[in-house]
Amino acid sequence: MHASLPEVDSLIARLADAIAPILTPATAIVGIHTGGVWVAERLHALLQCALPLGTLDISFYRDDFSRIGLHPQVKPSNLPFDLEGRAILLVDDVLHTGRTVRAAMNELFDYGRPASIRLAVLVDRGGHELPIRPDFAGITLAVPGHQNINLSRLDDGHLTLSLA
Amino acid sequence: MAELTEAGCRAFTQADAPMTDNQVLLRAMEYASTFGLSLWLRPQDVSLAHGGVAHDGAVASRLGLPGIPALAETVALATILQLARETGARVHLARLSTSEGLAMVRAAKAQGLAVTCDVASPHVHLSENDLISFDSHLHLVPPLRSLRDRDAIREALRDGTIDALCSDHTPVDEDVKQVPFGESAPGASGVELLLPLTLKWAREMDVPLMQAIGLISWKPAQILGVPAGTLAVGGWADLCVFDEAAEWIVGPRTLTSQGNNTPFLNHLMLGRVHYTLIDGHIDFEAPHSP
Amino acid sequence: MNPQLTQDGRLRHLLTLDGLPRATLMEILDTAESFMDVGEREVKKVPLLRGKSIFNLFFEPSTRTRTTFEIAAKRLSADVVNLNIATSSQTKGEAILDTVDNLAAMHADMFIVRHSQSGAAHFIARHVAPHISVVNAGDGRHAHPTQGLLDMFTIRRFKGAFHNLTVGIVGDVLHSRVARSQIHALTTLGVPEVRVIAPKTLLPAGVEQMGVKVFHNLDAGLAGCDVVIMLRLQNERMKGARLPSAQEYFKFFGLTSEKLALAKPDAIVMHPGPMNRGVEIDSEVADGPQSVILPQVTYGIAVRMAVMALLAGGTAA
Amino acid sequence: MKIHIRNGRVIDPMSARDEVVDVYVAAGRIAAIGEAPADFRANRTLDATGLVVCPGLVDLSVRLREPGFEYRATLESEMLAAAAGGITSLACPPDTDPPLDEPGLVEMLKFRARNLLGPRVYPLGAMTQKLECRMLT
Repeated sequence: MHASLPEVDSLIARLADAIAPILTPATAIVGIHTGGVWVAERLHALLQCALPLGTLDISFYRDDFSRIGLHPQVKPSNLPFDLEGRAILLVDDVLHTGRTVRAAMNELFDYGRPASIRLAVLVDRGGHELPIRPDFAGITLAVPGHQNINLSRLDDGHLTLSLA
Repeated sequence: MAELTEAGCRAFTQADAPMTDNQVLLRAMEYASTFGLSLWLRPQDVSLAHGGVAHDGAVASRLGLPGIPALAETVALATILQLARETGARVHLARLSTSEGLAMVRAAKAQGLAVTCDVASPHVHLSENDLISFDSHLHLVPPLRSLRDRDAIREALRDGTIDALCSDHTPVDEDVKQVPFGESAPGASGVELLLPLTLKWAREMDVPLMQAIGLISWKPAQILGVPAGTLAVGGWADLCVFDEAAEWIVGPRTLTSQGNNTPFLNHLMLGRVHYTLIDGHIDFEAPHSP
Repeated sequence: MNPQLTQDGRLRHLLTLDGLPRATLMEILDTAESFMDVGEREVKKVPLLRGKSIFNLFFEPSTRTRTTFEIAAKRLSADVVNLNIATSSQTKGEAILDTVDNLAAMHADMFIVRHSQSGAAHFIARHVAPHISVVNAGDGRHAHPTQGLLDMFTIRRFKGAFHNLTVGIVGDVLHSRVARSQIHALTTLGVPEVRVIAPKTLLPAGVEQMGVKVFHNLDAGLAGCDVVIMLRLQNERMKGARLPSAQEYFKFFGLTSEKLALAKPDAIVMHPGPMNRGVEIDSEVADGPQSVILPQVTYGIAVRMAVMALLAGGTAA
Repeated sequence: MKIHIRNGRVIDPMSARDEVVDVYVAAGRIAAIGEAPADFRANRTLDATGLVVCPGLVDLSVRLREPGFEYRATLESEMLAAAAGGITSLACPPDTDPPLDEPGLVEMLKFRARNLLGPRVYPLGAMTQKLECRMLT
């Protein structure tokens, strides 16, 4: 049914258009490693944000840590701005169960107390397990539970979605 | 000593208690030789061995275990041999462990000194290398030494420098072994392993069965000065009937001793006793015997 | 078989650095790197070990080491219980194993063990239930693996790599578990020249077999060193006829600015602490520009967090 | 008690004997090796086919833990263990509690051992009183 998945660039452009009205110069964009950072980088450029891009690695906050252990390549989180009282736009590639977003919000609060967090995702694939919904979604798809939808980046920087 | 001899003592020894005073040792030799008695001495210089729990070599260094140098044996041995020469005392050297010590005994025997010596059966097979897991069952007296020492023991058994093999059986409760290596009580249970460990050495060294059995029968009987260890018509009916090929695994269920403290726990042994006759009576009969 | 690794090569206990593969050491150092920034956050905490119980079992007192483990465990959100057994049940004759069994019954997930006997951590590790990990926080003269790792972390931070270094370890190697752990780590990580520099009375038998070069002269030993590690000299060593006096030791083996000048100009100076100023190291050097002794302490927390995180991961209680 | 040990490989190092032959035991002594003595009627015949028949073993150091360490092992169990190991004579070191430094202690141990199954027990005497290396015994 998803024989041809939508083209990523147009999804990101659509997202940027939706986000633009709520953006202020004090809003910080934060991408979640790894795919969320790729999407956030594009949005950051398209929306010409004043603040530098933030990145989060949520490995230390995963709720399945005691089952699967530590991810072998944890990247340090990088939030080059003060979080206190700030509006945050959190960006991820695919929203599925909501657990990654939950972990990311926990981590954000360990750096400070933001005024607000909004969530933007490239794809909302359904299958939510937590009361977490995107404020902005590039596309909403009903992907069966046994399937995975993945964002990958080619050597030339081109982003593509695939179903497995 | 003379009174104890009348009560039935065959020889005199400090066992593993320290020999702290060479003057006392000299007097003991003089006194023993007055009555023609034997002294069994385990050579270990108390100050050089002080505080040690393992052979002072590369393995103990790596594991951080306080060491007992080979010198503790050879320095004490030199003293004992010299005192024995001077006093003419009959000396049996117990539980030798070092290559150098065996060389000294070999030389002393060649010079005509009437000394005998033994080693304990675990030292024929194990070395400091086995300590790597800190298993307190390997905490023995004297300590397990280097592979070179172990190989010298195996050779000295073959060439006759070593007169007898013994078990140095020391059964202890598990709770004195269930502590870190350095705090554990030394010693291993061994009466039931003496025969299979001797057979193992003989197989590995290609030594005839007859020579191997000699090391645990008539030769120790001579050191002890008893008419045992041989099969002569009219002599004591003390016999051992064993299957040299029987396989068994060392463990609490296969050992009769209350001491399960052996470094050979779970090892496969070849050779098992079927019957032991003492004074013409079957004192032991294995459940699996025909 | 290495009792520290699971069948699929994951860290099961941390007892010694002897025999751990290079990849495992690098994994710990890399993980520690990612924990470095946690200490700089407003909430110096990540929820990784939430709900886990970590027991500091100190059969030999050491406030310093115990505190760094405690901070590391708390930054991982674990519950930490400190037991100074040297002054409690052990003196009443309660066996180690009884203590361990009792704590295991209280649903411990990890034991941090310090003991005066070499091999004590191995002994405890052999007896714990499969879900419990043991970290050796120093056993006798044998090993102090987290100290060895934090020293490697420090060296990597200041020197970048290991393959081109000359490292000199100066002092009481004989009694030092720290030195043993450092030697194993340095040789495993590919340091081409590890030196031990000490009088013969402070070197263990056959120390060369651990892959080090032996020096009995400080000047010769320091020449060309990139890293100089000073070991603590315990006062009681003066009583055992190993050294005539602290003054004489300092004169021949103490690190002063003049001696340090013999090493490479950019050499760093390390010390596992606590220091005996004026015995093994001059204050001028300890507080000088080449000293990295305080960073060592800071890094110790990230390294211990890494070890605990790697041990606890994948061992569902 | 007359025992016939049949068809074993008899090895006696002292007399350099190594042959498959029968052994006859009577009244605590070896009655014959090879041909049965006249009128020998065995109470018990042991089939030693494929087995080695050798002198009982002599062990120069066996701690029986008596007196003093009975909680570690009892004389009875360790005597039996020695017999299970083929040992028929053993020397027992004096590092007991108290050490074997008085005739009474030695006699007591010998008496206790005599009444149990197991090897002949030969106590070694302490060279010095209490093994303290000060006063001779």
